[in-house]
Order: sequence, then C-alpha cells, then structure tokens
Amino acid sequence: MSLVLIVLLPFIGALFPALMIRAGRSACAASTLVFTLLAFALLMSNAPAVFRGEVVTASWDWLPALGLQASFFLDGLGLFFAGLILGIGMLIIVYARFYLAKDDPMGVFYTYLLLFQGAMVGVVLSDNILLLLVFWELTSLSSFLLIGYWKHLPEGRQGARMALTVTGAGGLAMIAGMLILGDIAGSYNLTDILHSKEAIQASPLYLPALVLILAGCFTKSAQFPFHFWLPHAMAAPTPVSAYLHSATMVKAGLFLMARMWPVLAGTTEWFYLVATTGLVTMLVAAGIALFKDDLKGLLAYSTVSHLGLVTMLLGFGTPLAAVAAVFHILNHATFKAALFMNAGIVDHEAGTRDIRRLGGLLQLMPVTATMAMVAGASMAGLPPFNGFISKEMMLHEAVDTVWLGNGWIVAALATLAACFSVAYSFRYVVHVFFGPRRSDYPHKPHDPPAGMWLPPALLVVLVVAIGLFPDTVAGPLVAVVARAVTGGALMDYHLALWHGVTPALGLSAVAVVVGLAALAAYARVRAAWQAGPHPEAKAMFDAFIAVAETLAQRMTHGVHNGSLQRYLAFALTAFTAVGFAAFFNAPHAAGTRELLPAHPAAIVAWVLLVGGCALTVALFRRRVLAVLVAGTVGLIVCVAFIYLSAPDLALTQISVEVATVILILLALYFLPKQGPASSSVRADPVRHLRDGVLAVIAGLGMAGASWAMLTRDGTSLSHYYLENSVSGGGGTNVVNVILVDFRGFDTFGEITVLGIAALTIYALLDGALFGRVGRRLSAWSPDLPQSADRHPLIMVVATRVMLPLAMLVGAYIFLRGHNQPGGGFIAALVVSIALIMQYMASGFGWAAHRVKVNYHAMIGSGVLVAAATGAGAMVLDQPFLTSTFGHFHLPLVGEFELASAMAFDTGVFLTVVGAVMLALANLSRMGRWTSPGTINKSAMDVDPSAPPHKEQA
Amino acid sequence: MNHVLILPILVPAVVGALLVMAARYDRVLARVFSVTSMVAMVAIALGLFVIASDGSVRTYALGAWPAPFGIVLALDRLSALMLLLGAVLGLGVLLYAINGWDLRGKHFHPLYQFQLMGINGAFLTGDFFNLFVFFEILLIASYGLMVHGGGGLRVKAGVQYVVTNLVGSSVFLIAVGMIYSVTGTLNMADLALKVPQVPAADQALLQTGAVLLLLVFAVKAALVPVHFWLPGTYANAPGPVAALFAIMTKVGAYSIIRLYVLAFGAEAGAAAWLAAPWLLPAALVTLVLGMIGVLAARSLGQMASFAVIGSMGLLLSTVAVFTEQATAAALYYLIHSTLAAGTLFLIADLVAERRGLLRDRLVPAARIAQGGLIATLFFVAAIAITGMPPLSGFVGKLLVLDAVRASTHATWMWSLILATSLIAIVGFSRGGSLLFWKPHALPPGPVAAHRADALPFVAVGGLLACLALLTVFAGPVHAWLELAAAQLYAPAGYIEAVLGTAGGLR
Amino acid sequence: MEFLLELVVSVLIVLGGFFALVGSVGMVKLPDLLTRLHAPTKATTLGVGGALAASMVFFAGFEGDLSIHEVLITAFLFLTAPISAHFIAKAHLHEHAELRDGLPPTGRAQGWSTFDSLPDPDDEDDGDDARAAHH
Amino acid sequence: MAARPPVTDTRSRFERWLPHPWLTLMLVLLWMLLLNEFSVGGLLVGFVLAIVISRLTSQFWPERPPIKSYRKALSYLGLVAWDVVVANLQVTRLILFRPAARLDVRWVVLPLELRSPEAITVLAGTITMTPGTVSCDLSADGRSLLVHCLDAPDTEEAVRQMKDRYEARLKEIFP
Amino acid sequence: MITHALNFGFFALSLAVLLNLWRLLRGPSLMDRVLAVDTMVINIIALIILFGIQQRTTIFFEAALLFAMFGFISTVAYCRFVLRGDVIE
Amino acid sequence: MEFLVASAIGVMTAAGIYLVLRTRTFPVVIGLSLLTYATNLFLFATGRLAINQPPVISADAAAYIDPLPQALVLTAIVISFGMTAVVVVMALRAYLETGNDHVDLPGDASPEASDDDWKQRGRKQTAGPGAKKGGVRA
Ligand code: NA
Ligand code: NA
Repeated sequence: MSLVLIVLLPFIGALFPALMIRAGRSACAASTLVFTLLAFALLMSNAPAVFRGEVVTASWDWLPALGLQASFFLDGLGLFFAGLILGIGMLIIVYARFYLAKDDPMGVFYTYLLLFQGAMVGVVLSDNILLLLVFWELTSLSSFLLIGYWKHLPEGRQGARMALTVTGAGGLAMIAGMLILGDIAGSYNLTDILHSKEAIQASPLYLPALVLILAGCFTKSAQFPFHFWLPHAMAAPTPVSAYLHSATMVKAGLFLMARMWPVLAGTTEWFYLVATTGLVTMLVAAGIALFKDDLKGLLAYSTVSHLGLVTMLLGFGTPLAAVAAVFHILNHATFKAALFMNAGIVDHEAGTRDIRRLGGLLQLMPVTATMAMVAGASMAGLPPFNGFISKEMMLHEAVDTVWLGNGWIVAALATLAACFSVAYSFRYVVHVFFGPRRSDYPHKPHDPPAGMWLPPALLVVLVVAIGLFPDTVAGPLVAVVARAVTGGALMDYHLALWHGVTPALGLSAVAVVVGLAALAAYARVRAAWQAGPHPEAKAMFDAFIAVAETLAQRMTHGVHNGSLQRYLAFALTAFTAVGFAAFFNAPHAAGTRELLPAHPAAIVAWVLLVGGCALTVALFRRRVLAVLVAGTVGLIVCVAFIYLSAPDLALTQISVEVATVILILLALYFLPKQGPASSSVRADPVRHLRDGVLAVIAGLGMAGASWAMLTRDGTSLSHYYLENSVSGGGGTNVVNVILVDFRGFDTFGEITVLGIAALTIYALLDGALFGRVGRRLSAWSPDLPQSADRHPLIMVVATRVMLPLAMLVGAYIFLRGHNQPGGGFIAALVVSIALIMQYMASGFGWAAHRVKVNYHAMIGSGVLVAAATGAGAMVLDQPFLTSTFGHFHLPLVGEFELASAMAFDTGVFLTVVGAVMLALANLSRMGRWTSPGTINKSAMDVDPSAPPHKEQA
Repeated sequence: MNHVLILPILVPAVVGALLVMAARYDRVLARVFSVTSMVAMVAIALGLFVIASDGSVRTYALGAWPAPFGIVLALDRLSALMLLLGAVLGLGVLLYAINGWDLRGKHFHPLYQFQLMGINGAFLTGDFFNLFVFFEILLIASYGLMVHGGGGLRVKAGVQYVVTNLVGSSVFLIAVGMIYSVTGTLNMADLALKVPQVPAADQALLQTGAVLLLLVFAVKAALVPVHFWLPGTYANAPGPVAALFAIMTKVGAYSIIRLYVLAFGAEAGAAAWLAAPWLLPAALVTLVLGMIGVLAARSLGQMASFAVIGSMGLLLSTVAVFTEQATAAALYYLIHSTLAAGTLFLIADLVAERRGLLRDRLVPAARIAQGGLIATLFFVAAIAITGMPPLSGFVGKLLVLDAVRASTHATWMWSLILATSLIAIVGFSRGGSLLFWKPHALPPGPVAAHRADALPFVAVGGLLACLALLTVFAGPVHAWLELAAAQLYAPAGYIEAVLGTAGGLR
Repeated sequence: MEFLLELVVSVLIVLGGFFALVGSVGMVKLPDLLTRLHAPTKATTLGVGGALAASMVFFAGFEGDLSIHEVLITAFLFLTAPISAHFIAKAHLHEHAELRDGLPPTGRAQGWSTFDSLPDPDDEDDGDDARAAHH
Repeated sequence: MAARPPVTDTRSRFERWLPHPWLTLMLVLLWMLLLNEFSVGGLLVGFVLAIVISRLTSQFWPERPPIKSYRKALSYLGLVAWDVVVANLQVTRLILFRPAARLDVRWVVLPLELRSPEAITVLAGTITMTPGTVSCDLSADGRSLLVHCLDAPDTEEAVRQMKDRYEARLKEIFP
Repeated sequence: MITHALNFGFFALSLAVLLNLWRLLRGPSLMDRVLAVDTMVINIIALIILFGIQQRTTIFFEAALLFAMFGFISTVAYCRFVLRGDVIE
Repeated sequence: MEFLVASAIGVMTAAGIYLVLRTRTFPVVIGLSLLTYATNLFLFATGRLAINQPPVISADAAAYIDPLPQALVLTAIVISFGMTAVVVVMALRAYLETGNDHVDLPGDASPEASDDDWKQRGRKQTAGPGAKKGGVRA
C-alpha cells in the first residue's frame, strides 16, 4: 500500500501550495517539501526490500475488462528512478524557493511541480503499462504547465505547446504500441509482459509495437529527430529545466526503454532502431550544443546528446551496455542538474544567460564557478568525476559494436561526439567564468544565498564521490538497477575509475585533445559552423504547425462557410444518393397490387398541383404570389385527401393552411416583398441549374419510391384499430380514436410541440421589441403604400357575424370528432381563425382589449388538462392515458356518450387555441409597435350611424 | 403498474406547463420550479437506473393498449443510462443557467423542461413514430433555447438549424413511411420480428427506408455530410444551451444504437447489420473533420463544437463495429463525451461572459476576472475532451481502441483515432494558450470586474467531478455498460417484454 | 316520383356545373379585374348553390336523410362572396392608383375610403397601448 | 393600459346572457342544420352552445343589430334570392355572348341614406350579388357606395333601381 | 340520369378549375390571382359536393364547409395585405 | 391513380427542394411547406389508396382504408405547422436583427449576407396616405 501512497502523496500535496500561498512563500515551499520528503521516506523504507531482491507490489482493479489495473511495483529500476525523482525533486524545491521572483505565483508553481512529480513517480512505479501510459501522458501535461509557467513569455508558451505536441504525439503512438504489446503478451501487467519475451519477439506485431513504443520513448527523451522541443522547453524557469529536462522527464523515455529492455531488446530491429537513433542524437546534439550561446540552450543540447548516449547504450542490447546506460543516467542526473541550477544562478545573479555577455565570473562568484568546473568536467568526461566512468564504459561498448558490418564507425562517431562534449563543457566553464571581468553585466554578480547553491553543491559532492568511489557509492544501486533492467542476466562488470589502458581510454584522450583544440580555435570553428546550413527544427516545426493550421482553417472554414445552401445541398445530395444507393443495392420486384382508375377530376387536380408547383418555383421571388400559389398546392393536397378517403386530414390541412397563410402574411409585412435580383435565375444560372438537377433527381426518387410502395400490397395493423375503435375507444372515427386513445401519447407530444412553438415565437417576438431591434422597429415605416381605411366597416360587420358562426362550427367539429371527421385540433383552429378575423377587422388594440384570456395560461392549462386526463387513469392504477367512456341515458335527451377522450381533446383544443392565438396575436403586436400612433379604440374607422367626430366605445 | 416509467416525460411536461401558467412573472418561483423538477428528474432517473440494473426490460403500455397497437415505453439498461446522463447534465447546466442566462429572454425554464421531456421521451419510447414526435419536441424546444436572448448571428444560425432539421424531419417521416409500408408496424420490437420476414421483393423499400432513417439520426448525431448545422448552432447558441445540446447529438447516437441493433441486427435476414457499411466511413470522416475543425476554430465555442463533431465520429465509428464489446466502449465514451462537451461549453461561456464584445473568440485580450480558476477548469475539461489521461476521455479512448481491435478496419480506426487526438491536443493547447496565457503578455490593464458567483463554478466543477467519478469508477461503470451492451445484443428479451406487454383491462 | 327526384337532382347538377363554368369562363374572358369580378361572384356562387341544392335533394330523396346542412354552406357562400369581391375590388383599386382618377366623386366631403381617410382621426389616442405587453 | 378605462359592463343579467336573443336563436337553428338530424339532446346542446357562444362573443359585437321587422327581412331575402338567379342569367348572357369591347362598363355612385353599418354591409352585399353590379368601395365617411356596373348604359336608372329595390327595403328593416 | 348529370358536372367544374388555373398563371395582377384562387376554392367545393353525391356520402360536408370558411378568410387576408401591408393592425 | 399520386409527390418534392436551396429565407420557407406536403402525402400513401373507404365505422361501409397512416399524417401536419410558424418568425427576427434575409451567415461565402437593407429602408419615408395619417395626432 505504501507504493500507492508514494504515488499519491505528490498529487495530494499538489492541492496545498496553491491554497497555502497566502501563508507565505516559505510555508508554501515547505509544504511541498514535506510531501516530497514523506514520499521519499516511504520509498526509502521500501529500499531494503528491493536491495534484498524483492519486488514490492500493490494493486487495485481499476478497469478489469480492459486489463487496466492500478498496480504498482517497486524493483531496482523503479527504486532508482523514484529516488532520483524525489531526491532531486527536494533539491529543486529548495532551489526554486529562492530562484523564483516575488511576483511569480509560487503556489501555482509548486502545485505544477508536485503534479509532475507524482506523474513521474507513477511512471516509474507502474506495474501496468496502461497505467504507465496514464502517468506518461500526465508528465506531458504537467510539463506543459511548467514550461508555460511564465505565461507572459512567448517562448514559454510556444515551447510548452511544442513540447506537448511532440511528446503528446509520441504518447499517442505509445498507446497503440502498448495496446499491441499487451495483446501479444495477454496482459498489460509488466510483471507478466517481462516474462513473455519469446512470444513478443516472435509475434508479427513485434515490429509495429516496437516502433510505436519507441516513438513514445524517443519523443519523450528528445531523440533525433524529435530532439528539437527540448531546447525550446528551456523557456521554463530554471528549476523546471533542471528537474524535468535533465534529471527526470526526459529520462522517462530512457526509463521505459530500460524497463522494456528484457522483452524488447536483443533483436536486430531493436539494435538498429535504438542504437542508431541514440548515436545520431548524441552526435548531432553535441555538435549543436557547442554553438549555443544561451547557457541553458547549451545544457539542453548537451542533455539531448547524453540522452542519445544512454539510448545508444540501451540499443546495443548487451547487458554490459545496459549497466553503462543505467550508470550514466545516474551520473548525468547529478552533474546535469547541478549545471542547470548553476546556469540558473548565473542567470539570476548576472542577469543574463548569454555566454557572449558573460566571462570573468570566477572571482565574483567563486562558489558557483567551482561547482561549474566540477560538474562541467564530469560532463566533459574527465576523471576523476563520475561522467568519466560512464563515458568510458560507453566507449568501451562502442568499440565492441558492429554496425552494418562495420566495426569502427560507432566508435568513431561516439568519439566525435565526445570531442564535442569536451568542447562545449569547457566552453561553459571557460567562457563564463574565466577570462577578463566585464563591466557590463546586467546585474552585479555575486554568489547566491546558500539556499540556492546548496542543492547543486550537494549534487556536485555526489559527482565527485561517485567518481572517486564508484563501487562504494553507486555500486549496490547500479547492481540492483542493472539486475532489474537486464532481467537478472549474469554479467561481469566493475565500476572503477581506472580500467587500465584500453581502447576506450585512448578514445577518451583523443576526445579531450580534440575538444580542447576545438575550443581554442572556437572562433574559426564557429565561423565554419555558421557557413554551413543549419536546418532549424523549431522553424520547421512551426512551419509545419502553421501549414497544418492553415490547411485546417482552409478546410474547416472553406467547408463550413456559413452557407446554408451549401449545407442543405450536401445534406440533400446525401439523402438522395444514399436513398438511391440503398434502393438499388437491395433486391426489388415490381408490385402486383391492383391499381385504382384515375378519375378525370383527379387528373385535373393533378394538373393543378403540377401547375401550382411549377408556378411557385417560377415566381419564388414574388413572395406574396409564391405564398398564394403554394397555398393552392396545399389546397389540391386537401382535395386529394378528400378524394382518397381521408376527411380528417383534409379538415386539418385546410385549417393549418389558412393559419399558416395569415402567419406568413403577417411576417411578410416586415420582410422584403420581392426577392433580390441577385437571387434570380439570370444572376446565377449555374447554381439554379445545379439545384434544379438535384431537385429533379430527388423528386424522381420520391416518385419512384411512392410508386414502388403504392403498387404493392402490404400488411398493417389497421384491423385492430378498426375492430377496437368502437368497443375499446368508444368512437367510430377510427382516426380520431387513434389520435386521442390508441396513440394519444403522440397527440400529447404533438400539442406540446405546438405549445412550445408558440412560446418560442412569443420569446422571439418579445425580444424583438427591445434593444437594437426594438429601436429599428420603432423607426420603421411600411415599405409599400397603404390604403387609407384600416378597419373597413364592411369587414367589421362581416367578421362580427362570422365569429359566433365559426365558434358554433368549432363546437360542432369538436363534439363530433370522436365519431365523425373533426376533433379538438380542427375545432381549435376554426375558433382561433375566427378570433383572428376579429383582430384583422378591428385591429389588434381593439380586439386584444376584448380577449380576456391569457394565451400563455391557455397553453399551459391545455397541456395540463391533457396530462391530467391521462394521469387520471394512473389514480386507478391504469397506465397514463388509459381512456374510459360510457353511454348514458337522460330523459328527453336520449342516449349520449361521454368519453375521457373528450377531456383529452379539450386539452388539445385549449393548447392549440392558446398556441395559435399567442403566435398570431404577438406577431400582429409587432405591427403595432412600428406605428404606435394608430391604436384604435373603436372597431371600425367610421361608423356612419354614430354622431360625427364623437368617440365611440 | 409501475408508473415511474412515465415520470421522466410527465414531470417536465407538467412542470413546463405550470411554468408557462403560474411562474411566468416570478423569476424566483420559476427557478425553484425548474430546479426542483430537474432534481426530481435526477432522482427518478437514478431510480430507473437501479430498476433497470437487474437486467430485465420494463414496459409501460400507454393507454393500456398492447404493443404493437399502442405506444409502449420500454426501459432497459441503455434507456436508463441515457435518462440518467441527460438528467445529470440537465441539472448541471440548469444550475449554471439560473445565474442570469435564464432572464435574457422569455420562457427559458418551460423550454428547458420541454427540452428534457423530448429527450427523455426519445430515450424511453419503443415506437419509432413516437420517437419522431419526441424528436420534434426536443427539436422545437431546442429552437427556442437556441435563440434565447437573441442577437443577429444567433438567430440566423437558429434559422439554419431549424431549416436543416425541418428537412431532416421530412426525411424522417419518409423513412418511417417506407418502413411502415412494407412491415406494417411502428413498434420497434415488432419491427425486429417483421424485418426478417420481409420478402425479397420488398427489401429495396425496407432498406431504403432504414438507411434514410439512419441518415436522419446521423443529422442529429452530426455525422458528415449532414453535420453542417452543428458548428454554427452550438457556437452561436447561449453557452448553457450549447452545453445542454451536448446530450442532443447523443439522442441521434442512441437511436442508431437502439434501432439498428434491435431491428437490423443479426436476426434481420437480408437486412442484417444494415447500418455498418454506411456508418463506419461516415463516422471516421466525421472524426477527422471534427478534430481538424478543433485546430481551425476561431472561438472557444467553435472549438467545443468541432470537438463534439469529432467525438461523435469516434463514438459512432465504434458503434459501427456492432459488437457487444465495442458498444460497451462506445457507451462509456458517450457518457464521457457528453459531460465533457457540456462542461466545455459552460467554460466557453464563463470566458465569453467576461470578455465583452470579444466573447470567446480566440484572440488575445486583457486578463479576465477569475481567470486562474477558469483556466484551470478549462485545462481539466480540455484534458477530458482530448482524451488525455487521467480523465475518462483517456479511459474511453483505450476502451474504444481495445474494442475495435477485432474489426477488419482496426488499423484505420486506430490510426485515425490517435492522429486526431493529436490534432485535438494541438488545437486545445493553442486555444488555451491564447485565451489564458497570452493575456499575461499584454500590458497589464485593469481586469474588468465580474460577479464571482459561486453557482456557475459549482455547476462546472460538479460536471467535472462527474468526469472524475467516471474515471475512478471506470471498472464498475464499464462492467455495467457491458451488461447493457449484452442486453442490446440479445434483443429477444426486449422484444418479448414489449410485445408481451399486457393490454391492461382490455 | 323517383324520376322526378332524379330529374330535379340532375337539373340542379347541370345548372350548377354550367353556372360555375360560366363564372370561370367569364373570369378568363373578361378584360380587366373589375369586370372579371362580376363573373365568379355571381355565377360561381350560383353554381355551387346548384350543386348544394342537388345534394340536399339527393340525400333527402334517395338516402332518406333529411339533409339540410348544405343550406349552411350556401348561406355562408352567399354571405361571404360579396365581401370577398368588395375587398378584391378595393385592393385592386389600391394596387392601381391610376384608377383613382377614373372614379366618380363620392358626392361627399371625403373621398373613397381606399384612398382617403377621415380628416379627424378619432381613434389614435393611446399609443401606450401597443407597448403594453400583450400576454 | 392606464389611458383606457376597462370595458365596463353595465348590462343586466338577461342582457349579459342573451345579448342578442335573435342571434342566439339563429345559432340554435344553425346548430340543428349542422347536426342534420333532430334530437332533443341535440337541441339542448344547441341552446347551451348558442347561449355560451353569444355570451362569449358579445364583447365583439357590443351594439345589438336592431332589426325592426323580421317579416320584411325574410321577404327581402326572397327578393334577393330571386334577383341572384336573374342576375346570373344576365351575367351569363353578357359573358357568353357579348364581346368584351361592347360592354358598357361604368362606375356608379350610390349616395346612402342607410347609416347602420350592418345595413350598409347588407346593401353592399346585395348589390354585388345582383344584376351586373359589384360594390367596390365606400366613401371615407361611409355615406356613399361606389358600384361597378358591368353593363349600365343608364347610370341614373341603375342608381334608382338600387335605391328603390334594396335600400328602401333595408331602411324598413334596419333603423 | 344522375350519373350523366354528374359526369357533366364534373366535366364543367373541372374545366372551370382549369380556367381558374389559367387565370392564376396569367395574372396579371396579384388580385387577379387571388380572385382565381377564390373562385377555384368555390368550384372545388362544388366538386366535393358532387363527389359526395356520386359516392353517396355526406362525410365530406365539413370539408366543404371549412373550405368555404377558410377560402373566404384567406382571400380577405390577401386583400388586407395588399391594402395595408399589415394583416392585423 | 397511383401514378398521379406518386408523380405528384415527386413534383412537390422537387419543387420543395429547389426552393429550399434558395438564398433567402422566404423561398426556403415556401420550399419547406411544399416538401411537407410531399412528405405528408407520402406518409398518407403508406396506407395505400382507396376511394370512399373513410375510416369511420358505419353499418353500410364495405371496407375501410388503413387509418393509422392518417393519424400519423395528422400528427405530422400539426407538428410541421408549429415548425413552420417558428421558422417564419425566426426568419423575421433574423431579418430584423441583421437587416437582411439571406440564409447564410455573414462571411466569405455570401457577401450579401452582411448587407443591411433595413437601415436604408428605415430612412426612406414611404409616401402613403395611411402612413401619413399615422403621424398625425389629434
Ligand atoms: Na396525433
Ligand atoms: Na378527428
């Protein structure tokens, strides 16, 4: 369980700094330190077991179906890395406390740092490779935050994004690789995978898995050609660089290669992929490092180079190389973290990290300079420091390595890299600390406070100690780590400063000599370098991202250009094409149903309909006309419904038709009455042709489908409805019984739709009365000449007569709907339209004043009545909308029927009247808004029977 | 008679009606009604979730008419899951919205209730014409919500949204008609029995109808090439409304899963697995186009919109594999992407509300009030939606990758899913950097004050917490979803439950 | 008796069809809207009246139902047709402002209502009304 | 709303429930026509509906249409019905047999003595439905009617006929 | 005999409706077209009635009634639109 | 008869789609209503065609048409009525807000979509007797 806690502690700790910042910077740092320390102590408490050769584990089933377990294990490798992460972490925490400026949000920094720390610890302690992936990506995310910590710096933001992009991409590749690997091994648990070497290496999926996993490792560890992000991540505060980019995160890739070494290494593919990449990285980065003027840039490329070195060693695939790799990881962590902190001190105290502006700091910052010299020498691979030992081991392995049949090339290139390494290391020391003192340092340099130099000093001590007594100081650790890496392969190695005169020593000497010579001739070397081409990876990356963004934008905004016509054309083409394709992909046979003869009147109706459609299309720019003509098409459809035995449909359609016409005309008052010339066929014949072709094809499709359907017999449920309508639904109009009973739930939904439509319309119109639109409306005047009489006498009289008549008809249609064509909906439209007639004749002001009903409430009560009718059944423990009916007998009146469906239909009626009236009345209110001076109090413009010029009520 | 089944539809309907009638003038009353109703819906959904967890299918015959003649509601695990998801998202978004958004136009609360009524109905109904009705309810309520508050672009985008959906509704009816014309039924369970019996001569009509219906659902689910409505709609809708709309695309996905496994699944004879060849390529293209859109987005809302499109592509490509395992993975991803997208839209609104005329456009501007907190929330939401660990997006992606392994198109799917993840990461890091980091590079000016109300942050935080829970309890959740998928792929239980529904007294 | 009924029904149908046709022919044949207006208002209305009367007689005579509800439609059409015509004429006059000069004077102080309004607008006294929300 | 006093109802209870008793009766009659069959139940429903509807709609027709003589009104209806048939024959003749160029189209102004809006409306309707005339407009003060004649060589005669035949009779029906 | 009369009726009314269509196509003015549609509606009512006689059913009565009512209302609405622009003011 | 109905559905669909693809909201609305007619007729036709077999139970009826499609169409008509109303009003609001009735969002695709003809119209005083009268106050 303590393993879980080790991983969790940093995450738990991450909550505190950000919240504790008010308690002070030191308290903040202290809390961070405490959690790290706790974790470190826990880790160390497990160390003895590990050194005994045990493997400590902890596990919790997270997502068993996937094989994702929150399981951790601690072996030598894990212990080593976790120790590194937490140990250096503590130093960094202390260092950062002094490094960060007053106005840097320190709490946030420590939070990020702890998040990162937790993620890293998670990576190295995960037993489950899917869990490892989780932490792996978390390191990318937290490092993104850390690199971008100084939000105001463009380099910081860009560096963060670049790092995230590159490592994120690698991480994604690794997901695939891990999933393949787990599939081959049959488990995602490392402990299982590490025992499946044969199965894995024999699998045809070995190479893809390897490549994908390596993609993750290489990006994370900044291997060529993915190395470029690391130097740009140096925009981060130096503690971050020291921590992430020297000691920990970049080593995650190395860690994973080491972790997987037992199962993945040893194949040709592994060797050529890993060793070559490492070699190239080592060489290229070392070369670049020599010419970096930014201290951190130099260190960054140096880091890349050293990471390449380790990678190469791992790639060699021999146990000894693996030991060397592990040892170099340790050594590099010590001297490089020290150097980063050192560079940070220089930057902090001298005010610049530019080597060209530095020099002569030896006397001013003696402590700093001393540390730089020791750590730098180690980096250069000079004895008696730890860097020397592992470099020797590396050269030794390199000499033994045959690359594509060539026995010397690896050694030669490794030596060349070592030359560069010596040169840049010395450049760091000499160009910064030696030489004449300058008078133009941005700040006055001096050694920093102890809190800042003590952490690197501690590392420097380690550098020396390991260098002098490698076997004592690091031996047991390296042994236990190496055992973990190599899977316990037996090997014979000896950590020591002096191995006698070996080819490696000779190569080392060559490297020192050549390196120093290069530094001596730095000016000329640099000139030569500058004469050559240097492809700048960042520029290429930026260009790549820019191209990607541009392409993405072109594509996205080119396709989604806000054009509804295009959207609809796409959609309709899709519907048509898919429809045709589906139809012709499936078997089909012509129908055999006996056809109905065509009544001559039906043919005439057909002519009318086709003519109406054609005319609508031809006249679409003359809008009133288009409404009128399209209305005739609707009329013919009504007639078709009548002819084809659907009286209810005809009644509904005609009612809806009129309400729609009134609504459209009301809206058209404000809209342009004529479509613009630019929308005419002449203005854009191509588009019209295109649309026409699409329309005709779609029309043919619909006609064809209709024909196919109409000419064949089919089964249906109709018999049930016809049989049960009277006995079960209490009505002879089967359509109505379906509507209010069998499928009353549809109708309940349908009236809700109407209610919502009205509410939406109300909200839309009400919102138009205020603000900008409201002001526009107030300033608006009609765009067509208006006749003088607004409320003609004859019309007023006519509508007065019509209103009771229409209401009577409405009541009639309502009451008989259950047994004959009709029903609540149609009745509601009849009544609404009759009411609207009053508005039309006598004006909004006059009519609205006389309508005492609140239409909102009417809609709500309609829905409620329908719902209550339905819910009434629930009281009797029947399902919602269960209907009941009964025949009653009263003297005189005779027999009559009462059905709960009537109550339901009342709900329908109320909702529909409310909805139609709310919509239409509010639409007409808009018109009043534009000319408020014309509110009428009297029903008609002039009443000749009234005394002249006297107000009428 | 278990009346709980009708409550997810009845409660919002009644509350919506009451809101129209009674609580119209009183904002406090309206909010109390609305929130109470949403809490009730969460409770009801939880209850139904528990009920459905025993693996049996519950039915509710409206009007006591037996299926296939009457309309039957059916509750299985999938329905229960969707109801719960909708209710949780709905509650979160409502808590966000009652901080002022609800007052920017009329009738926000009733529309909201009706919206949920439509969504819940779509998840519960076992009748595909009734499904049409509930689609229309949720659509028309969404029209109202979409244009809530007004504004030129919003209303114009609203027109586009409405027109597109009206065309979609027409095709819905045409497709329903084609299917009815050869099978003579509207009940989905009955359809599952009728489809295998459709003679060869009628197959063309049946399959055309089915494929058109698929395309209609694809419109709702924003699948290429019928996805065009989404970016304009979501990016221009009020923030909370866009957040609620995150569940609406899932209605399309739900319908596809429901109908094409039940009625056009293994037993469907000549029409077996009809949807797969159409769905998979379209979904993959959607995935790519969506994620590319994330990179190209000009505003946070747009970015979230394209992320929704991309996630729908991922979701439906997984569905298109049509295996139990893939469906379970898809459902997990569905829960995740709904909550993540909803949260992201709310965050976009938090930003937009604080940046004046710039709204959430991806251009650097002065720092905003509560910027740090919002940036953190954004970071978490972005992690979720791009599928980075440790949140549910990552788990979902792993599940999906694992589940589609057996598909013949696995290589393609893997490559596209992973590559588009990268694009999304690049896009979101770009957006976040621009919105939250770059302001620090500008000369510091006064930060426009903004009410630091807790409620919106509670809402966003609550939704993010749901994502965290979804991650932590991925194991049990996925186990449940596997059962849900297994239930889907053994449709006999559903069919028997629906068609065996007694007709009450009759 | 049956023959007589049949005859009556047939004659009514034929007359109805004939008048309806005449109305529509007139609408096509006559030269301008105002003259065209005469045809459908009268002939077509009578035509449909004939059909309705035929229906009434038919159902009363042959089906044994006393079918009188056709009266309602007839009455309705006779009430509305002149009003439709009146407004079509007014709208036509308004659309063709040039016709105004050809109109005879009203013989009153005011002109025709399509073109002229009363000088004293007696009914525009409260502009607040429109602003008052109409719920 | 403040500017306008509420529409106050000063009528008696009888007037309120039966604001237009004749209208109510008319509605009952129409209801029976709609039902197309006689039953006591239907009649009762008709009465209830008629009363409710006339109560509901009375706001929209506040002034009772005062009809002085229902007998004369009925005979007027008969007259008009006859004239409609005649009118149709005339128009048919004109349409079918008279070339359009030979029509003597004229405007005629009919000064009105009628004052009640209902009466004017009925007159205008009658004129439209009867021989060769369509009423096209009212004067702005509602006291002249503009009539379009399809074939009226003698406008004086036309005016006289309209006044004598219809307006005079209407004056006896409406005040 | 009624059959023949009906045939004539159908013929005459169909022809009438076609003539209405012709007027609808030709116009020239909006009001001409409104008149054409208005007349068409009335002719269609007659057709419906004759169809009812032919089929011996009164089930289409309400349709005819509503056609009459709504035909009138939409005609008036169009006229109002032309006269005032605002159908309800 | 079947051919007439099938071809009518096709014609209305074609006309509807053509109009739906126009650049202004108004023809789009008209197109939608034509499309709705086509859809409703199609849905109705799924019950196949029959003359004088209305689904009203009566003693002397020989056969009945399938009533279910009719009920479905009724629902569809009502719903599309609500939808049409909303789209009309939304188009109106969009016009009031943006000053044009173009269906496209303003952008590169359609320059016209950013015009504001409302602005120009607001200034133009329309000479009409009624308009004049509106301005006079007693
Ligand atoms: Na319905
Ligand atoms: Na009905």
